[in-house]
Amino acid sequence: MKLKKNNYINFFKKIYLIRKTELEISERYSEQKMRCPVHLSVGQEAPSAAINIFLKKTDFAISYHRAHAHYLAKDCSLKKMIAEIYGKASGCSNGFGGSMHLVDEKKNFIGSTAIVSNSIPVGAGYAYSILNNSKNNKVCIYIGDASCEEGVFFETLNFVVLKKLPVIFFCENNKYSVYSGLKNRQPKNRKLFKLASAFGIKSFHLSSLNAIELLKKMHKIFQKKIDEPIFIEVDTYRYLEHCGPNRDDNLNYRPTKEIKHWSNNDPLVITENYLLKKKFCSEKNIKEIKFKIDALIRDAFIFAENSNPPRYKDYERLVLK
Amino acid sequence: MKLKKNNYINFFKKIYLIRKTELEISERYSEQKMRCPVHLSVGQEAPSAAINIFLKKTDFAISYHRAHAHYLAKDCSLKKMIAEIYGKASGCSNGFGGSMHLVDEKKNFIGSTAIVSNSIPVGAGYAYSILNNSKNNKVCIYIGDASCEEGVFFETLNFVVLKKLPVIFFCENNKYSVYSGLKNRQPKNRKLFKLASAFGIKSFHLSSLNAIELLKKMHKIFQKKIDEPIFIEVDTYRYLEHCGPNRDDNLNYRPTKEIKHWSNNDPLVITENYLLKKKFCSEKNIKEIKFKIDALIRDAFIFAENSNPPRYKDYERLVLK
Amino acid sequence: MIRIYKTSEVINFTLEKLMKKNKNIVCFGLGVDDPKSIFNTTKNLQKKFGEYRVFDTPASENAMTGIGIGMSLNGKIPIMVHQRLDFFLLAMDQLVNNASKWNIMFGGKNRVPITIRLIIGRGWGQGPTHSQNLQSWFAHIPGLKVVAPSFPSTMKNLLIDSILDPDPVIIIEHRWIHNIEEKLNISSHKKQLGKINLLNKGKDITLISSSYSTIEILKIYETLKKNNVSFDHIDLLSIKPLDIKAIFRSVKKTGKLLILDNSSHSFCSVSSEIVSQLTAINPKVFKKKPLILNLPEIASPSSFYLTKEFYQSEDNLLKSIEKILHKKLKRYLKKNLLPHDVPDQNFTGPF
Amino acid sequence: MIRIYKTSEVINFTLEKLMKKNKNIVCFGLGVDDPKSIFNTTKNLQKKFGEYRVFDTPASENAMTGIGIGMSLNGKIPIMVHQRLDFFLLAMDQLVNNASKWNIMFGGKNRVPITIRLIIGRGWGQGPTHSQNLQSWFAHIPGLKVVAPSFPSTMKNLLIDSILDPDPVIIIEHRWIHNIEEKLNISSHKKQLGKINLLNKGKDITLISSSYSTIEILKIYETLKKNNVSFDHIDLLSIKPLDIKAIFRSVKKTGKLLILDNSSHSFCSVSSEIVSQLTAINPKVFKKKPLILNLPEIASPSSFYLTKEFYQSEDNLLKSIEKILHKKLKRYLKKNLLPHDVPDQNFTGPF
Ligand SMILES: Cc1ncc(C[n+]2csc(CCOP(=O)(O)OP(=O)(O)O)c2C)c(N)n1
Ligand SMILES: Cc1ncc(C[n+]2csc(CCOP(=O)(O)OP(=O)(O)O)c2C)c(N)n1
Ligand SMILES: [Mg+2]
Ligand SMILES: [Mg+2]
Repeated sequence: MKLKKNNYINFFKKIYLIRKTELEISERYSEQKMRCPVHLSVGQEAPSAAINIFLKKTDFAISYHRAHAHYLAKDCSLKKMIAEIYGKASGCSNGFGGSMHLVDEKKNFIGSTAIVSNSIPVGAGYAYSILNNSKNNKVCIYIGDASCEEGVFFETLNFVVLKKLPVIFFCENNKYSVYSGLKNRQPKNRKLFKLASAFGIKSFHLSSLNAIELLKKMHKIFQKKIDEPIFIEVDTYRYLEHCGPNRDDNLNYRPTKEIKHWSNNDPLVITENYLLKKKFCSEKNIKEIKFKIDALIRDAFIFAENSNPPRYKDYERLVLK
Repeated sequence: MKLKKNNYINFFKKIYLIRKTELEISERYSEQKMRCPVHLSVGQEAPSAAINIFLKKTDFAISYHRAHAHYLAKDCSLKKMIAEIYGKASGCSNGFGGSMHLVDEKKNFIGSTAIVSNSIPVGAGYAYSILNNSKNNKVCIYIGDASCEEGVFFETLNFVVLKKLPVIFFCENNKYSVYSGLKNRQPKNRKLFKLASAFGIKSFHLSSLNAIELLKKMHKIFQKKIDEPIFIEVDTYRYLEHCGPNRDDNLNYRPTKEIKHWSNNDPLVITENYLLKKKFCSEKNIKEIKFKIDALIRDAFIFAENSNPPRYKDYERLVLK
Repeated sequence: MIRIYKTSEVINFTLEKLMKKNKNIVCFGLGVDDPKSIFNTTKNLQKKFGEYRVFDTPASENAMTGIGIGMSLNGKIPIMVHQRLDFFLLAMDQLVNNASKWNIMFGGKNRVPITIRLIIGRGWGQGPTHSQNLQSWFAHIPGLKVVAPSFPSTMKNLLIDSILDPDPVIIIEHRWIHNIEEKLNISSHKKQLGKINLLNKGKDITLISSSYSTIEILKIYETLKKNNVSFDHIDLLSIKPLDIKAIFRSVKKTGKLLILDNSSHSFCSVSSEIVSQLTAINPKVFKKKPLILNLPEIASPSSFYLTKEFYQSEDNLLKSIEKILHKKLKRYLKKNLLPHDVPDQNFTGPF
Repeated sequence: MIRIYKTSEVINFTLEKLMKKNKNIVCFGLGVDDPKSIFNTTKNLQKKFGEYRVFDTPASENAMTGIGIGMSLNGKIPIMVHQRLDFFLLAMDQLVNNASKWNIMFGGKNRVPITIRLIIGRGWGQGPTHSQNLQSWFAHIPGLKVVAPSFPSTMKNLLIDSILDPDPVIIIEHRWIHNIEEKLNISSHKKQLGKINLLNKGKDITLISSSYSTIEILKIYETLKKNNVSFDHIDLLSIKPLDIKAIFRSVKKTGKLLILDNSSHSFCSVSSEIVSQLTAINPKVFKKKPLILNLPEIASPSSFYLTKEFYQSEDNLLKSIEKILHKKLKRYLKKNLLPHDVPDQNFTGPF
């Protein structure tokens, strides 16, 4: 199977959807109606967009605090996500969870949690429950570079390999944990995919700056039938602050050169140009795509704003008896 | 520096001391005066005996539940260990800790604990406290093969490499965790030293069945100046049950062939024969050595039996005010 | 079948029965399939249900708890076991931040029906990290239930209740109840989660206990009865939910309360909680100062010579009752020929 | 120097002062050296004391706690910090099985003088795993001390006490006290570990609070005073050891007790412990039923619309007091122009 025109277009769509949703959140955050921590994925849309070109609808996903991209790339409900961030009853978790607790059962998005690495074994347990499933479904466990510092990650890795669970570890290495660069946390020359590999899991490293190359490399991984657990590390970069709506480059915890390096290779620009260059889309097509997605986002925010708040009574009903 | 005659003799002495002490505990256990779990090291004396030929007195050690050998190989107080197992006030931990909580400040034996892997970071913290010490002291952290399944081991490994702490991880791989063979716990072909190595720590694997070869290989490691953390995995085997004084081969959790394989290469027999063959010792010398050590052990048991029990009052004094 | 069963047997039979009925039940933990099969409680389960449903695990308590949670989100009903509660401290993040909250966190649609058996050690030098009963930790967390069986029959009922419960349940399983025997009908079931068991009825004093402490109180029954002390004896069974109404009824009747608590340490204990809740209902309920007997404010010692005083003795228990009742009690205690640090004559160490 | 300080400044100054005096003090935790320096509390420390004594760590809470313990066994005095208590659940094995027991386990010769700062989140969607106060867990463990400062001055005193204490101390540090201001002498020190602070003296009722709850009670002072309610207000400061004698003296005087507890959930809470201990001393001390106000028996929600009812309001606090006093109170509350989920007007999210 070769990459088709449609794959490229879908890839672009996903990136655009994530980018614009996140930017909309960013812009509207100061209205103080989204009253919860948000970890935006602006800049790092490509990895999850790419893998979701190849994951099946029936595959599962589970994620961490920076989950918007993972959620949207899996076609989960945009409306329910925005409503969740607004703390509304129509949110995917009824407003109980907020931005860090996204779920969409219909789309097989198991959930996302706010403690670094603690969704990892949950994903593995889910994979255990579908072991030997005829559909060959997998659980994609999203992790960050700091996830690979928590012991539970290694414990889970060992178990997943031991039991040959249908798991894809998908590590978005954006080189930072909050403001802490890798040098504070991991030895020089650490290669996460090699570390994983030493546990006996087949591992891949996609270090491409160029989103289209990333997609192609991802394609290569999924060309072969995957019948064992795998680990994929993707280099990526966030443009905004760790948590919140703003840029924070003024804080100088990241080298200007590094920031430039990544923003000069913006995945949205690159994919759009590629579609045009390859004539997969005309300028008009692109406009239409954007227009449709913009409308979806607008609708989602309207939906969220107009939704009812959760009632405390409904929350209290969940107290165990 | 070459291995000297004296090194070999000391090696033998350590092995003999450990073997005989453990067998004495085993024999007397049914008297029901040693009323605590004991994890004996019969069969796996050689690894700790070997490394302690090369560790300095000023180096530190910290261990886990099966600590007798590590303690004795570092010349810690035999009397206090036996008294501790007897629960007496003269025990190294005043009887408060029992067999699994050995300590000897004078000999730089930091302690041993009973929760798998939880002494590992404590050892690393100790190493942090002596970082850049002029004496180039190290902390030897003893671990078992199951230790390498707990997340905290990997977390510590990462930190030790990150900060280049003066740590020697010393892993005695006896292939079992209680009754569980490796196949229940780790993927096939797992090599612990390779796993460690992937974290960026210099790693060694000593797989020799022959105790003398083990000593020689250990010697080779310590020939070079060690100025970074290292990891040493040693294959070994326990003869008795996981916990307690008896053989338990009747339970059939270990293949008879495997048991034979190891007991046919008994470290005590091999080292004794080697000393004789190389004429490092005469039969008479050996007898004298044994006689002396036997006496020490006898004395230690007499000391323990005759010691006073701890007073509850003294224990209660430790309640925080 | 009605006959005499040991607690360990009852666990084994109950697990087998439920696993046969419901093939979503999965059972795992360090050593479930080994020759000792968790003090015989998981005997033959792997043989009967295969390696997928019954499996040994790596020493990775935290991940394994998360794995149990993950399974349960897709319809499995996991039963985890830890040979000592102390080992489970490694998994508090998974228990508290995930198991207890998953349902709430995601809007109330995802329950986690996991059952976790935690064995409490005692005696024979178990020492500081092999004998903690942290039941009040678990009871403190919203979203968790906690039970503490005492007998074969209550073990059977509570184990079934726990496994059938749609939310996480912690079973506090004292090592010293494994060999306790009782005649019972193995195929009966009575719901006891959330309920107390009134073992003896009387009017002078209310005695409350749970788990092995209940056995300890049984040992003074004869003395109490021969001294004409008329007492309510409440076996808690369910630490949380707690049947405070039933407890209040009893204390209201007797006005006097003694709680024997085998959890370590007095601060923020389940016993304190009981006294506090009773006081909040009505402080006048107490005609005498209530007394809590539990373990001292210090890590438990290993030495045989120290555990004797560390744990509560029958005599101390009686002295406390004398104090509350203001009455001397003649002792009718069975001569205990056993050393204080073993549960029965079959126990000769080391574990 | 006497001037107005914020709590966060006081922490920063105190750390600096002690670290200057004693070069064995080491300070570490995720983000101690980053641009936000733990809400400014560790500002400039790394610049001043170097990377060996002040360092950022990998996300490895369990190992880092053990590493702190290890250092402390060789003379270092570690100060660890966690931006949220919730993250520290990963380290319970090290805390309970090692830090709290090391001294006992090895015969009483090896103390572990570690200080652990745990920040409690609240508001702005902190949600279920960023706002737990598990103070009663720590208080339950023999070998641990627990303090909960409320003001700049008590923070200063308790931080010094904790660092100088030879045993492990947990500091419950509420996020909403960081910006509280108070005029104080930064170079003075008064020992407060083990002691309460009587903030107001009166005879009708005893109010007990700790940490940020103390601030919440301050907000109803005017209403109480204008209504001629004469009250003792006890700021606990030291959760463990607990100065139960001082508390008893107060309740004996007033006969009425209300505890405002910002820890989640009623079961096995510090408040229950206080009520239970008072009852054990003398149940007759209560002329009225004591009341405990704390957080509901459920994980905390993220939604703005739910946190309002989840946390105790001033009005609810007053209603409870009315109930105990059997008396209507006219409200003299400052109009709160702020949304309920932020500590002050400078807070605009997201953390
Ligand atoms: C156990 C735990 N420790 C610390 C935190 C605080 N924290 C929140 S996000 C984060 C950074 C995680 O970095 P990474 O995994 O690389 O993901 P990224 O934010 O870069 O996407 C940290 C440390 C936490 N939530 N949980
Ligand atoms: C955290 C924890 N889990 C389980 C146990 C029970 N346990 C005691 S010793 C042991 C086996 C450890 O095996 P290994 O590390 O290989 O050491 P060995 O006994 O073989 O020397 C286990 C699982 C424990 N003490 N701590
Ligand atoms: Mg990152
Ligand atoms: Mg082993």
